[in-house]
Amino acid sequence: MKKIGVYICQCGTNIAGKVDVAKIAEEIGAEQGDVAVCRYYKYMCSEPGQKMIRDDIEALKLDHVVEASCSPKMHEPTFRNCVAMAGMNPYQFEMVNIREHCSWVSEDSELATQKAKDLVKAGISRVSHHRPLQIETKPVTKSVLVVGGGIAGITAALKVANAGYPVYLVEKEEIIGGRMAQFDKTFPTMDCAGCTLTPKTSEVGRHPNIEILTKSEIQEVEGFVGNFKVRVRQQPRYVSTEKCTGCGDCLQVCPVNLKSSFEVGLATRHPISRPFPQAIPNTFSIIRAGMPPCQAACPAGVNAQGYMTLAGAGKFAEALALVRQRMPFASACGRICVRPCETACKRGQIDAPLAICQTKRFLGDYAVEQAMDTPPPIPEERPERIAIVGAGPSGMTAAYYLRQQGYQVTVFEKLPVAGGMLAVGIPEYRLPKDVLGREVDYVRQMGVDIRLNSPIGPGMTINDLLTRDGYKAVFVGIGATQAVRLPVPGAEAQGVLWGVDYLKDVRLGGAPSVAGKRVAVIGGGNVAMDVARTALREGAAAVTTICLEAADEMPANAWEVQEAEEESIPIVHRRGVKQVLAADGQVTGLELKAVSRVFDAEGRFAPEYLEDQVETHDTDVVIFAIGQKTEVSFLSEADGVQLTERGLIQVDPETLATSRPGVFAGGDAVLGPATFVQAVAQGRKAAVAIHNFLQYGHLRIVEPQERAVDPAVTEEERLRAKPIPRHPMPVLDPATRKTSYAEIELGFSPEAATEEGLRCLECGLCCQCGECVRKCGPGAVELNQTECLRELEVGAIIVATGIKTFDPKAYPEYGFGKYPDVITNLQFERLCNASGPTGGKLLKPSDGTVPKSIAFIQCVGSRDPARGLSQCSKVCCMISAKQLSIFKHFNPEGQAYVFYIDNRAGGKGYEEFLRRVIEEDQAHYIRGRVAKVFQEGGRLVLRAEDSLAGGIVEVEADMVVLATGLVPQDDYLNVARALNLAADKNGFFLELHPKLGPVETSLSGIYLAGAAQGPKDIPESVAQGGAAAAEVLTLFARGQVQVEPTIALVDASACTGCKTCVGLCAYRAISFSEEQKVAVINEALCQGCGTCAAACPTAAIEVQQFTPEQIFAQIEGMLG
Amino acid sequence: MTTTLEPLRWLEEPAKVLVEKNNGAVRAYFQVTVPRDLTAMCRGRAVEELPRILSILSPSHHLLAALVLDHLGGVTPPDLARNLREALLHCQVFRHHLRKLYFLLSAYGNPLAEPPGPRGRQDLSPVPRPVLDEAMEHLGLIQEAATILGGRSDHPLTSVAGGVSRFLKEGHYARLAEIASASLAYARRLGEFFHNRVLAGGRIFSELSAVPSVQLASLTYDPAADLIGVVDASGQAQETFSPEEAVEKLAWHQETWTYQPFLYLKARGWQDLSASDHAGCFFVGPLARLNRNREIATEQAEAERQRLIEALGQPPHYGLAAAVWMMLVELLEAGESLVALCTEENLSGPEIRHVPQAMGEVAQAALEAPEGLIFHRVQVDGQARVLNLTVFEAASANNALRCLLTQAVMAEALTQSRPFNSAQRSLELGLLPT
Amino acid sequence: MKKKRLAIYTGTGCKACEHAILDLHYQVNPLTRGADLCFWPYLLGSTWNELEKAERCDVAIYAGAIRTAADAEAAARLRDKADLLVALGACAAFGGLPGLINLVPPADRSESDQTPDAEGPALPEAREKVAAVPSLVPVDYIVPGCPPPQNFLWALLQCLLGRPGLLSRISFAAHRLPEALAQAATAGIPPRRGAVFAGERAVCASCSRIKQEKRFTTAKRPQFLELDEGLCLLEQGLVCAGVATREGCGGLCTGVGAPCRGCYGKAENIIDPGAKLVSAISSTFDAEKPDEVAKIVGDMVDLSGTFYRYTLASQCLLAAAPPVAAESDSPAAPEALAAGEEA
Amino acid sequence: MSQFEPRIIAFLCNWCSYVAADAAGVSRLTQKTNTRTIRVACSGMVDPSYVLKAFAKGADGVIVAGCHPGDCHYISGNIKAMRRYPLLKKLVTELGVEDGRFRLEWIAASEPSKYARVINEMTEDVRRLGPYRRPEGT
Repeated sequence: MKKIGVYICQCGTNIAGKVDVAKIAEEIGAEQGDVAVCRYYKYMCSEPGQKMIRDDIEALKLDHVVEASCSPKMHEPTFRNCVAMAGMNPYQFEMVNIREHCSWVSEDSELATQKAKDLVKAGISRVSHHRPLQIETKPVTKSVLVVGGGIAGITAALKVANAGYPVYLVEKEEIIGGRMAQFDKTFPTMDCAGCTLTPKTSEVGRHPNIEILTKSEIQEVEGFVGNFKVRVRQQPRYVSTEKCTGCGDCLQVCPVNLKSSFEVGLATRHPISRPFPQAIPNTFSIIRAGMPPCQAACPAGVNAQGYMTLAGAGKFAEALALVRQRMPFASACGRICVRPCETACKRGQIDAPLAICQTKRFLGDYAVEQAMDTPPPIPEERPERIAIVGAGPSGMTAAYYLRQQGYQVTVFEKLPVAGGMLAVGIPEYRLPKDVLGREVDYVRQMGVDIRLNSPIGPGMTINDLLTRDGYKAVFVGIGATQAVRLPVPGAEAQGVLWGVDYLKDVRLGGAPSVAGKRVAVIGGGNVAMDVARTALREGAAAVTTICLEAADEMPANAWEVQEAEEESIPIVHRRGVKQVLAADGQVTGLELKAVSRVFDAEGRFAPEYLEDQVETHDTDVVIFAIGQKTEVSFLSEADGVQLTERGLIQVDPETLATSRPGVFAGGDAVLGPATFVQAVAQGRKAAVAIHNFLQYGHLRIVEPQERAVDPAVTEEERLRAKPIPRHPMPVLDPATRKTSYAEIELGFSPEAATEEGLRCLECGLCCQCGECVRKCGPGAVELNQTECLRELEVGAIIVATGIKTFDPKAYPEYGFGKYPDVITNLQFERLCNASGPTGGKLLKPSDGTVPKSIAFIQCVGSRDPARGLSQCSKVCCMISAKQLSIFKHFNPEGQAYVFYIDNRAGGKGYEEFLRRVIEEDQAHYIRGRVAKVFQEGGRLVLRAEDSLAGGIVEVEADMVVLATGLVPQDDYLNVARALNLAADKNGFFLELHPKLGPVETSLSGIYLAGAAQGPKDIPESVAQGGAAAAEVLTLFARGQVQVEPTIALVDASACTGCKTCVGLCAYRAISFSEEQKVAVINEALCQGCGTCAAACPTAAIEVQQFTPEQIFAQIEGMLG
Repeated sequence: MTTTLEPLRWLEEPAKVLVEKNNGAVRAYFQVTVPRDLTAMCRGRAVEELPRILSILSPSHHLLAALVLDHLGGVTPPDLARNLREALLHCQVFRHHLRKLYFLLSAYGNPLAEPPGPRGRQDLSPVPRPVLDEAMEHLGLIQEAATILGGRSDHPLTSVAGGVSRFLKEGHYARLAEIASASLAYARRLGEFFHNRVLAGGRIFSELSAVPSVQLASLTYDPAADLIGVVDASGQAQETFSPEEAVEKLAWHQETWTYQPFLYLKARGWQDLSASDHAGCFFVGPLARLNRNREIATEQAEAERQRLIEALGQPPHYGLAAAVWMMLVELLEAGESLVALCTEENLSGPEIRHVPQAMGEVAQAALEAPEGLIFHRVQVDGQARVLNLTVFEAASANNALRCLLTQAVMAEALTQSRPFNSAQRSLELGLLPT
Repeated sequence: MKKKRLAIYTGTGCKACEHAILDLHYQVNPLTRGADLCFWPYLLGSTWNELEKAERCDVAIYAGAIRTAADAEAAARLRDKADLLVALGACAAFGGLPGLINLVPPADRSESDQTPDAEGPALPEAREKVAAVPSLVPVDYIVPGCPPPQNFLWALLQCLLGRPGLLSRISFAAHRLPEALAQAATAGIPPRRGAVFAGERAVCASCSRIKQEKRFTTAKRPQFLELDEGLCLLEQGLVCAGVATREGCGGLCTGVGAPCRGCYGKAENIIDPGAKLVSAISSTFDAEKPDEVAKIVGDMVDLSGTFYRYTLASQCLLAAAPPVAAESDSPAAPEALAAGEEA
Repeated sequence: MSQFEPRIIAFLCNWCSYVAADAAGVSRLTQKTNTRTIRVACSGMVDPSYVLKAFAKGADGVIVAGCHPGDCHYISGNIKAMRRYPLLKKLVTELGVEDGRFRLEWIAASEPSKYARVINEMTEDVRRLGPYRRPEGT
């Protein structure tokens, strides 16, 4: 038998005025049942009222209490405490709302009384099913994470830190201060924002309890109030905050200029910079978007953006040095590279890609011309001797970088010349002997011992080198020097030659003469082109190239083909050789068959022929240039180097280490016929690996991959693109060149190179050219920094991510972005800010003169659901008023207009301020929306409708300021997702209660501060920051969190493991135990929403205080 | 004045018999006391649910309803599925007949009583207890087989549109084969027992043949030809018609005094039961199948049928003895067919079902169930919900027979001036095969 | 020890439940060793008069639904005559399939169009609605299922007839008994009045199919669905009542690929199977917008006939007759039968 | 009291609709007296059993009200309610509950007037339909 006490409040006349409280109390009191006592009183919430309840509980040993009065939202806590004080479990109490839901909204008092009674009876029958619930407690981690370093976040951080608790301040930008740091003066007091903010920021900067994480964003949050685990992704600053002295020397050398977002595009900045002198952290930092496409595309990873930018700045030596960090042979590469960098170059999407390759060539050649191309001294000599097999690109590259490390390097080359395929595979008109010679000499000068005519093989095997001759490591960098010979019928006839072999013979002498003969070259690759053009120069009467591919299918580079054709070498497409026709052992011609396809559906090389479509082609010489292969027969058993089934050397792709410890291989030896730049890439890779191998014994190369930038051109970059066309490469005219081996391409002038450099879009922002590194005295710049993940353990989180301003481009009729003098009010702040672009002088962006008249357009984006936001952005009215008076301060004679809808000046001293502006500064406030802003005679004209005076007004102004609305940060959704925060339809985070919980969120332990919760002015943001801090400190002071007992519980005996609930929980609080085959609820995560309970088909889940039996009882109670 | 005979043993439908006697004439009513309610139960249901719902009539209706779904979906089940369904049907025949025979025997030896049993019947039984127990055990076995094949023996589950819902599992094949051969062996044993103890004459046989018989046309279904055939009382084969025509050929008649409707041949019209000629009425079941006088595929069963014909002469046969004997024949047939069918080759295969692409509007099918010819016709709406349903089940088909039989038995009792309730036993026996 | 007197009767419904009892007999022949079959019309032709005249019987088993006045009377008689009344099978316990006609107004139920000539004896009056036994007379035990499975029948007789020996040859391996029943059965004593001879949880608990996090994308119809051998039927888009249906069958239907239709009645703690099925299935709809939801719902047919296939007459809050309370001396009965409904 | 006074059970979510109802009270938006409100944590907590229970116990109408989609205090509880409603509606309709007796509404804390409007409108609808008679099983 329950003992229930029922108490009905008259609430003065609020309830009694409509509801016959006495009658209800009487009737209910009269009923038999669990009700032990039923009283009513004028004000139950008053002390006497509460005392009445407490006394009854003690006197009558009540076990449940029903209170019928106002909304539980109002007084539930009050009465819960009340009954608790009397020793009753607060959850055995039920509150019935007969005021808001009944007396206040009913007309007929009889019906109202009936309704009230039903509600009370419902409460009674519900409460009798209430069970005592115990509140659990968990300890609290006493540190806080503040997301956002604006004024709100700063305030909160300082308050918590001053209370002695550690604070992590996470800021997306490189400095803290947020919007306020951009402001000039603040309304209504007109004191300088900087002067009020900077003391705060610097206090944060030096506060022992605050750690600032700049350029950081929260990634993921686990846990619950008092026990959060937060993962934060931090982008590198590239400048050590410890070492940087803030001297600013770097600014003098940085070649890159970008629009400054801090200056809202009104000024440029260098990637390395400090937005303003008082910024916190007070050190410089570098912004980098990621690895630019050119560098990402280059197999050797040459920093093209870097050296192009340096070239643009005329710093050729530095540029060359930068090239050589990853490409020792600038001149050679600049001549023969296949240029993946240029294919990737974003500028190609605008007009034409930068002439990266030719600029590189220029850098190499220029150094030589200036006779300033001597290798730098080797920092420290190392004793280890290293053998390199093959003086080709990869071998020489390996030698170059190993030597740089101070190793004693010997290169073994079987040919009489160094340079491998560069020397014997590439015709001179493309890569002159002396150019290559210079590259080789450079390596020699570094102290590399290059031994020509020294083949590896019997007598000097790799094994010998390691075991006998004391080499610590060997790199095999041999090339694919052997021409592939197809078994074509008749190929044995006199006059059949083979591509690369022919080229080699020509270079080394001893090639069969083709003078006066008709030559047919078979093949569509670069080698075929080279062979054809070489044959031409060797005096052939006529040269024809015959290839399987159609013009657009040819593997040869377009420019190679073009040059060949310019030299009047006809190219026969889509023909294959059926057989070589010969008369008494001498070639007479070719029988050709038509090609039906070259590549199959997957794009693999798989030619098919129309055997019946045959034609003959008369010729005296046939040169097959259909590929080349690597010759590895020099390897011996003892070497212990394993091969792949393709007959190439097998290596670990990461380190290029072969099966024989200490032996490495790269280039064609590993890849088969590969490009020059690939070979170089592998040579360097091997060098690093060998260094690691010799120094640390391990072979892993740890080179963190930088993320690549978005390949699409951004608006920003289009603006950055300087209007310079790509420089064409001057070339010899075909007539003259086809007779000689003179180099065809003549190279860039310094001016051309510089201009090419200037064309760079700086896709990666910082180009890592290293200028600042060289300049920085304390050596603070660390370009090798990489992004890192931090995991923070905190007890509470304050979200103060702030806002950004509405983009007025949505209102094209205002001409923002079209007319330079149409600016946003945030830009205006910068224009009159002492540390701003104009040094504090209010000047027109267009011509830098002082504006005589100025017009403000209010509510740009605000209060316009159609095109902007439905909300009022709250601060714009006052901002314009403030800026107006600033303008007046600069130009007392000036005319100022404000086009407004309403003037909203709610706030201490705001209205007075506004009046003062209107009256003293004689501003013209015109009520009405501006329809159009247009230019007339060099002045801006605003046309609007004056909705007070009526009629259309037109106003001339030198400068138009758009009072843009406030919108959430672009990435507010990421934050919401990471924290499970709810946001309203405008994207502002949802507070717990619009009145009573303005800084709390539905997630306990996560609080809001500042404009992230809704448009605010500074005082409000500060107040909220304080309030949020107070919430946090309250939590910390308690030291433990009470886990609300109104959560869902699983009755394991009824759960059937159907997994219906698992996917439903928005808090991921439900997991499935494979052992017991039942659902398990993490009580700490559960918020008690009851979705799972409602869904559970066996009613195995119940939410405390909302159990079915309680609800059913309530239903039965109210339906009598 | 009216005598009420209830309950009647062994009847699936709740029924009682009312006998009115006034001035020398007797009028006996076989009254089914519960409405059929089938349409009310099924209208609006998803059509694919019919096999599970209609199985409350008898397990065979599960198979028939599935057949209708095949037709509605325009698919023929793969061989494997057809074999599984056929095997299940044989199990049902075996189970149905064996139970009836068990009931018959139990009339001569109380299966439950440890003497003295209820109703104080002395167990002077010509049917010793072990015979009954063996029957029980084999009912158990055949049920197990039916459960393997149908998922459940009484309300099977597995037949679905286009086939069967699941493959047999390893081990099932062996067990089925085992049960099949055991069942066949038992069928033979039971046959012998009947020949020696029942049909050979003596108390049981005389009592069986004493039960009056009714001359009626009979209705059977020939799956091979997909034709329903009528054989008239004289044993002459009359017209045949396809299941499509069934609803035109057959019609309902409803009497006020019984909930069970009467099926009759529309062409011949409905004659009042008290009338002398019942050309429009017919019956279904084992005896009907016997009178169709068609050879049975399996040899032992055929041999037994020949013995039957030798003993009782050429069809038409009427009366209890023939009906009981025919159940024996079909028991053998079922046993043999099961033995032939229950091999791993027959009951395993690659596909178990052909999934229909769409459902038609209307479909029907007929089936020779153990209790006799049954027929479904269903019409569905756009969402394949049941709009109209026509179900001819044995109880309605045999309703006329049952009533006439009741009338005959009671009339005879009157002539022999025995009290009606003393005639109840022979009525129960008479109704047993229907 | 005197044999307990046992009465068995079927009202409206097929004879499957009585066959189930015969099944017991098939396996071993000891039913009579345990019980004195004092009333079994189907097999023995026992008459009501015999029942009246004879002494009280200990246990009466009522199978089948209550469709006619005669059925109702029979139920009442058995209740009077027997100490313990058992509702056997879905029809007796919940109204079963016959209960589906309650959705159809009596006028629309008749199957033959012709108007019969009035002659001959009167028909026993049919009730307007089919009812479950507990809604007319208090019932002591329920054995659900259509038909009820062997092991629970055995357990029942074992408990009520008090002859532990009976169980010797029955294995519970197939689907185990709940603890309480197992104890009562082995001890041969009646369990708590109102006990349900079935499992305690829902079918899913014994269904062998693989369950994953549920996502109900589209409602499928079995005839068009290429069934996945192992996966949960609900997750394949078939409406399956197993989630909210009392276990005990061992997942028989789902095991052979037929969705559960709830012949064991609603799971222990819930008050209306339909409501819970709605909730469980729709909560996992793979839809975020009303029109997506509407699409899925549109593809579902005959909710009432599917969610309440066997329970419309007793467990559907909007269509059912609530159980009657038993006389106060068997307090357990009403709660258990109400299963929370009147709690 | 001549005219029929229906009894309507209103399940209000604690964060939006219940607040709206309070606000309606604060701003004295007169309503018909026929609702009996039950406060639930979230519309996603309303088990269809509650709705059926209410009708079974003689309610003439049931309304479930929660936060607008997207505004749910529990992130997506109301989406679950939104998923359940059509299926439940379909079921109760099959069981003879006329259209208009069962509604799902999104009422934000900021929409007291909408709350009052919906309540009054629904009361009149149900009044027109008359008392809900549960088809008696016995």
